[in-house]
Amino acid sequence: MSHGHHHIIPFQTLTKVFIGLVALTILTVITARLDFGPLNFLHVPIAIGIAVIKTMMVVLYFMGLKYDNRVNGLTFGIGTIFVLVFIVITLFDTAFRGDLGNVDTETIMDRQREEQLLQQREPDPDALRVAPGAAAAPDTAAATDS
Amino acid sequence: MNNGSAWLPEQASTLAPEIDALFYFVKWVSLVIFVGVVAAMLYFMFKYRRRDAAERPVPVKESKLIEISWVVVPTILVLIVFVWGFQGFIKLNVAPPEAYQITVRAKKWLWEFEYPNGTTTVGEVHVPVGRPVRLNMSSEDVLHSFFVPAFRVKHDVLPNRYTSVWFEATRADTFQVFCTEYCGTQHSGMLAKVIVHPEAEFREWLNSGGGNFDEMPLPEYGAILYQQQSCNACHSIDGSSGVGPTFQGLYGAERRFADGSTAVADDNYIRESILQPQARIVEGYPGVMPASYGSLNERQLSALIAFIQQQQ
Amino acid sequence: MSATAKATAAPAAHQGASYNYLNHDKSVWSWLSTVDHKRIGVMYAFTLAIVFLVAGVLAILVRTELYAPGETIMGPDAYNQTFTLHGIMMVFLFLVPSIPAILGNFVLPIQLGAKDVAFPRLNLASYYIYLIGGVLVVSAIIFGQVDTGWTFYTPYSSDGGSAVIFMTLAIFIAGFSSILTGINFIVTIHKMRAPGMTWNRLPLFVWGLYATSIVQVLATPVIGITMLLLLLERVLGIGIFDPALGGDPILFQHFFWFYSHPAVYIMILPAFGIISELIATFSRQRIYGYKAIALSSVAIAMLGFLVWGHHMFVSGQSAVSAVIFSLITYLIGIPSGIKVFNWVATMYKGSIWLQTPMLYALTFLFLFTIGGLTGIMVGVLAVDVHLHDTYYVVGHFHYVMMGGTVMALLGGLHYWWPKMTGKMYNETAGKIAVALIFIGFNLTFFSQLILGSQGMPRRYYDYIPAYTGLHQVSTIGSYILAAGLFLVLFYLLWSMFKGARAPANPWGAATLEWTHCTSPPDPHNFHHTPLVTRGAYDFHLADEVFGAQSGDGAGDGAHAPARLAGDGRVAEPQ
Amino acid sequence: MATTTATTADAPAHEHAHHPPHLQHHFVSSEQQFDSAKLGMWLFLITEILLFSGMFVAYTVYRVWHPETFTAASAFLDWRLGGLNTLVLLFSSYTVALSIHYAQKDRLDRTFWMLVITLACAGVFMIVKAFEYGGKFAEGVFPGEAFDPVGHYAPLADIPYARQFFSIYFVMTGIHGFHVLVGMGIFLWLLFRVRRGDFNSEYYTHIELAGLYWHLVDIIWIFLFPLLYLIGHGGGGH
Ligand code: HEA
Ligand code: HEA
Ligand code: HEC
Ligand code: CUA
Ligand SMILES: [Cu+2]
Repeated sequence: MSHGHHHIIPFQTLTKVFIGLVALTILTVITARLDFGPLNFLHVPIAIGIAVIKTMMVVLYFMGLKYDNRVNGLTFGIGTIFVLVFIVITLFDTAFRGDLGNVDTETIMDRQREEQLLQQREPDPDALRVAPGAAAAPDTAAATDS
Repeated sequence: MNNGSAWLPEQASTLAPEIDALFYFVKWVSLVIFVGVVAAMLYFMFKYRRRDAAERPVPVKESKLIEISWVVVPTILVLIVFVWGFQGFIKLNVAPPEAYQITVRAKKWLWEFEYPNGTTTVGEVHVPVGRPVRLNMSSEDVLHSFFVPAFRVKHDVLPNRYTSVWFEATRADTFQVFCTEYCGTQHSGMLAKVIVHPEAEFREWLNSGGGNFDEMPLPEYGAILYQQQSCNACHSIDGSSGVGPTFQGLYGAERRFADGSTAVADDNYIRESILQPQARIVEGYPGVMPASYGSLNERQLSALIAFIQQQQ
Repeated sequence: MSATAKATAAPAAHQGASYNYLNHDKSVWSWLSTVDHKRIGVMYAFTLAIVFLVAGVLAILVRTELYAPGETIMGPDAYNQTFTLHGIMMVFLFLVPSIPAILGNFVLPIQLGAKDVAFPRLNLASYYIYLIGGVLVVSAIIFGQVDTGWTFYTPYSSDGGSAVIFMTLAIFIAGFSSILTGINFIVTIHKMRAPGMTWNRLPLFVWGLYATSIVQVLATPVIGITMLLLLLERVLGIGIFDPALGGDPILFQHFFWFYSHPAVYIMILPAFGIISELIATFSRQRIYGYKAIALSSVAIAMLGFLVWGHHMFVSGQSAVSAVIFSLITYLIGIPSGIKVFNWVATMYKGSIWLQTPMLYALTFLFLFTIGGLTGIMVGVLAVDVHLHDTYYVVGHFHYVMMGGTVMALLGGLHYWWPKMTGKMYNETAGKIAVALIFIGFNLTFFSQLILGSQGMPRRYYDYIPAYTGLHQVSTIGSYILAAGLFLVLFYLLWSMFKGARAPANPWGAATLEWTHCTSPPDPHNFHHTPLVTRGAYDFHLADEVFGAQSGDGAGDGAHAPARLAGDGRVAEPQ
Repeated sequence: MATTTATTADAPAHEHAHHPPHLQHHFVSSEQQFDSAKLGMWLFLITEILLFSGMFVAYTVYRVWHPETFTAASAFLDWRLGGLNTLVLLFSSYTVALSIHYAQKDRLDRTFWMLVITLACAGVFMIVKAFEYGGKFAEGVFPGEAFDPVGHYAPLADIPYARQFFSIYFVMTGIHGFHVLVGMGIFLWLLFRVRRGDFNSEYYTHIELAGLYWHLVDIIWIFLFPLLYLIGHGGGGH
C-alpha cells in the first residue's frame, strides 16, 4: 500500500508561505490606515484583494490543494461561487430597493430621524420639503405628520 | 362571482384585462403542451403494451433534431412570456403621477384608510371610478398584504417601510379586499371592501367626512361601526368566542379580569374598554385589542355602546 | 468464522435467499446500532411513514375544517397551528429526507456495486440526528404552539410564541442530518463505484441523488444559519430581521428562500431519478437521451440556486431582482421539459408493462407536468401578483410535491419493495390504490387551482361563501386520496407477513441490485464485487436479465432470477 | 456492522492480500479510504463556508445600507487585538501544516509538539477574544436589545444602526470562536491518539482532516479581521 503520491509539502515551502501571510497581514493593516485622499474608496477592494490572496496561499499550500485531487478543488470552487451568488443576488435587491417607486427606499424610522435632525438644525419648515428621499415619495412624508 | 370566468374573477380595473390575457395565453400554451405529453404517453402505453414476457425491443436511435426542437421551442415560449409578464409587472408597480393618494395602515387585524382631507375609515375604502388611486401602505405590527382580486393587484404591507399599490377602477361597485400575508389568528378575518363611487358621489362622500350618520339612531349607527371599525374581526354577536369576548350578553354582566378583580359592564366600563383596552384585561383573553380606537368621537362611542347594549 | 459465514451464505442464495440482511441478526440492538445502509434505509422507511401519516392526518383535519365557512371542527388558532405543523412536518421531516434517506440509502450503494456508503457510521448518525430533530418538533407542540406557517416570516415569528425556538432548533438539527446524507452520497458516488461503473453507466437514480446531494450540501447550511439568526433575533433581538429594531424583514425572506427554493429540488430531483428507473425498466427500453437526463438534473440543481426570489415578487424586493429571478425561473422549465419529453420518448417502441410502479410513473408524468406548468404560471411576474399567496400556489406545490415527489416515492417503494422485504405486494390492491389516489388527488388539488385564481387566499381559516363549492370538492377529494393511501399502507404491511416470496428480479430490470443480488440482499450486498460491462439500461446487452448464462454475473448465484420465479406471478422473460 | 467486520468481511479478505488494521471493510484499499475521507472533509468545509456566508450577506447588506455607521462603529474595535489574533491564528495554521508534514515523514514526536503549539495558539486566541468581549460587555456593548453603550463606548448610542454592526460582529466572531473551541477539542483528542501511537506515515487521515478544518477557521478569520476591525481606521480619520 504505497502512499507515494501523497505529496509531502517541503518545510521551506510552508515556512515561506507563513512568512508571506504575515507580510500580507501587515500590508493589510498599513493600507487600511493610509489616507488615499480621493482614492479612499479603494480601501475595501484592497483589503478584500489581500484577503483573497492570503486565502489562496492557505488553500493551495497549507491545505495542499495544489497537489491534490481535482475533485477537491472543484468542490471548494463551487462552494465559493455559491457564496458569491448569495451575496451578489441579495444585493440586487437591497441595493436597488424601491427602484419602481412603490417601495420606499428609506425606513420610517430613518425618515423620522432625518426630519428630527432637520427640525433641530433649521426651524424653517420649507427645508423639510427638500429633504433627500422625501422627493422619492412626497406623499408619505405627509402621512407621517398626521 | 358575477361576470367572472371559470378561472378568473370579475375584472374591474384597467389592468385586469391585460393580466388576464397573459394568464390565458400561458394557460392555453400549457394546455397544449400538457395534452401533447399525455396523449403521447397514453398512445405509447397502448400501442407498445407488452404482449409477451420475452419481448426484448431494439434500442431506438436518438434523433438530434427532435432533441434540439424540444429545447428551442420551450425556450422561445418562455421568452415571450417573460417579456410580456415583465411589461405587465412594470405597469402594475408604477403608479401614474397624478394618482389620487390614500394612506393605509394595516394592523392585526384591520385596515385603516386615511384620505387627504383627514377623513378616516376602517374596513372599507372609498375610491372614485375612472381615476388612478394610489394606496400608500404601512403596517403597525407584522407583515400584511393588500389584495383585491377584482383589480388583480396585491402588495405586501411592511412595518417600518412604506409600500404602495395603485389601480384604476372601471366600474362603480363594491369589491372584496383580502389580507394575503399570514398575520396570525384572524388573518382570514382581516377583510375590507373597496367601494367605488362615481366621481361626484365620491366627492360628496368625502366632504361629508365619510358619510352622513348624524341623523341615524344610535344603535343602527353602532351596527355600522361594528363592521366598519372591524370590531367584528374579534368580537362576535352570536355568543361564539373569537379573539375577544363576544358582545352577546356582555352589557350588564359581571366581568372578571386577569388580575382577579371584577366589574359590571356598564357604559363607563365599555367606554374604557374601547378607549384604553389595556386598562383591564378580561380573564382568559390576550390583551391584543388595538389601542387606536382613541380617535373615535363621542357620538361614535355612544353608538357602539348602544349597539352592544342591544346584543342580549 | 468468515469461512462459515461464506459457507452458509452462498448456497442459501440459490434457494431464494434465506440468509440475508434482515435475518442475519435479529436482535433489536442489531437494528438500532446497525451501520448497514440497507437497514438504515428500512429504519428511515418506518420513521418517515409515521411522519407522513401524522402530517397527512393533519392535512385531512385542515380539509375538514375548510369544508364549510366559519368554524367547522376547530377554532382559528388551532387551524393555524395545524397547517403550520402540516407544512413543517411534510417539508422538513418528510419530503426532504424521504427518497434519499429511504430508497437512496437502500439502493444507491448496490446500484454502484459497493458494499456500503463511504461513511456508514455517519449514516447511522444522520438517522439519530434526524430523530432528535423530530423529537424537538414534538416538544415544540407540547411546550407551546407554533403558528407561523412553515416559512417563519419575521417579524411574526420573531415575536410570536416561544415554541418557535424549539421549531427553529429542530429544523437546524434536521438540517445536519440532511447534510450528512448529502456528503455521504457524493463521496460514495465519486469513490465507491465498482470496476467498470463509469459515469456514463450510472443508473439515473444515482445521477438524481448526486444532483440532490450537491444541493443538500450547498443549501442546507444556509437554513441552518437562518434558523440560528432567527433564534438570536428572538432571544436577544439582534435587529437583523426585526423591523421594530431597524432590521429588514425582506432580508429574512432572502435567507429563507435561498435554502427553501433549492430544497424543492432536493425533493424533486431524486424523484426524477426514480421515474427514469421505472420508465426504462417497465418499457424495457434503453432510456432516451441518457446524457440529457443525467446532466439536466445537475443543471436544475445549479439553476435552482438562482431563482429564490420568485417567492417574493410582491414582497417589496427591487424590480431588478424580480426580473432576474423570473427569467431564471423559466430557464428551469427547459431542463425539466427535456426530462419529461425524454421519458415519454423512452416509451416509444418499448415493451410496456403496466405494473403498479409503472402506473405511479405515469401518474407522476401527468401530475408533475401540471405542477410544473402551473409553476411557470406563477413565475410570470404580472400574473403572480394576482396569484401569489392564493390557493393557486397551494395547488401548484401540492401538484409537484405530492403529485411529483410522493408519487415517485410510492412508485419506487413498490418497485424496490420485493428487494427490501423479499415479499411481493398484492398487484390488484396496488392498482386499485393508484386509481383512488389519482382521482382523489386531482379532485383535491385541481379545485384548489381554480379557487386560487378566483382569489381565495391561502392560510385562511374562514372564507367568503362564494368559495364554498370548490372547497367541498377539494375536501371530498382529500378523503378519497386518504383512502387510497391507507389502502397502500394496509396491503404493504400485509405483504410483509403474508406476501408471496419475491424472486431476485421480478421486473426483469437491468441494474445491479436486481441482476447481482438476492431478494432481500445479503448483508454485504454482493458475494463478489461486480464487474460492470454495459450501461444501466442496455437491455439488448443484458443477457443475465433474460437468463443467458453469460456476462459478468456468471457463477454469482444471485443472477438469472426470472426463472426462479416460483409463484407464477412473474412468468416474465423466457 | 463495522464491528463485526472480522467475521463477515470474507470477500475482501480474498480480494486483497494486504489488509491494514485501519482499513474498513467496505473499502477496497487504504487509498480509497483516504481519498473518500478527504473528499468528505472538503464537502464538509464548503458547508461551513456556506454557513458563514449567511453572516457575510448580512454584513454586506448592512454595510451597503449604512456605510458611515460601519466605519464609525468599527473604530471602537481594537485592531491591535484583532491583528494579534490574526498572527496567532496564522502561526497555528503553519504549525498544523507542519504537524502533517512530520507525520508524513514518520516524525510523530514532532507532530505531537506541533499540535501542542497549535492548541496553545488556539488558547491564546480565545483568551484575547475573552478580553475583547469582556471589555465590551462591561460597558454595555451587548448583542441585541441589551445594547446600551456607556463609558468609552457611549458615543455609539448616537450612531443609528450601531446595534446592527455589533450584532453582526458578535454573531460572526461568536460562531467563529465556537469553531475555535471545537478545534481545540479535536486537537486534544489528536494529541492523545498521537501519543497512543495510532498514526504513522501510512495512516494519518485524522490529522490531515483536522488540519483542513483548522485552516478553514483561519481563512474565515482572514476575512473577518479586515472587514470588522480595519474599516474604521481608513482615511486617517483616527
Ligand atoms: C417539489 C417541489 C417543487 C418543484 C419541483 C417546483 C417547481 C417549480 N416551481 Fe414551485 N413551489 C414549491 C415547490 C416546488 N416547485 C413550493 C413548496 C412553493 C410554495 C412555497 C410557499 O410559499 O409555501 C412553490 C412556489 C412557487 C412559486 C412562488 C409562487 C408564489 O408564492 O407566488 C413559483 C414562482 O415562480 C414557483 C415556480 C416553480 C417553477 C417554475 C418550477 C419548475 O421547476 C417547474 C418545471 C417543470 C415544468 C415546466 C414542467 C415540465 C416541462 C415541460 C412539459 C416542457 C414545456 C415547458 C415549457 C414551455 C416552459 N413555485
Ligand atoms: C410533502 C409535502 C406535502 C404533502 C404530501 C401534502 C399533502 C396534503 N396537503 Fe399540504 N401543504 C404542504 C405540503 C404538503 N402537503 C405545505 C408545505 C403547505 C403550506 C403550509 C403553510 O402554509 O405554511 C401545505 C398546505 C396545505 C393546505 C393549505 C392550508 C392553508 O393554506 O390554509 C391544504 C389545504 O387543503 C393542504 C392539504 C393537503 C392534503 C389534503 C394533502 C394530502 O395529500 C395528504 C394525504 C396523506 C394522508 C391522508 C396520509 C396517509 C398516509 C399514510 C396512510 C401513510 C402511508 C405510508 C406509506 C404508504 C409509506 N396542505
Ligand atoms: C384585534 C382584535 C380586537 C378588535 C379589532 C377589537 N377588540 Fe375589543 N377586545 C379584544 C380582546 C382580545 C378583548 C379582551 C381583552 C381585553 O379586555 O382587553 C377585548 C375586549 C373588549 C371589550 C370588553 C369586553 C368584555 O368582555 O368585558 C369591549 C367592550 C370591546 N373589546 C369593544 C370593542 C369594540 C367596540 C371594538 C371596535 C370598535 C373592538 N373591541 C375591537 C380584541 C379586539
Ligand atoms: Cu393581515 Cu393577514
Ligand atoms: Cu421556488
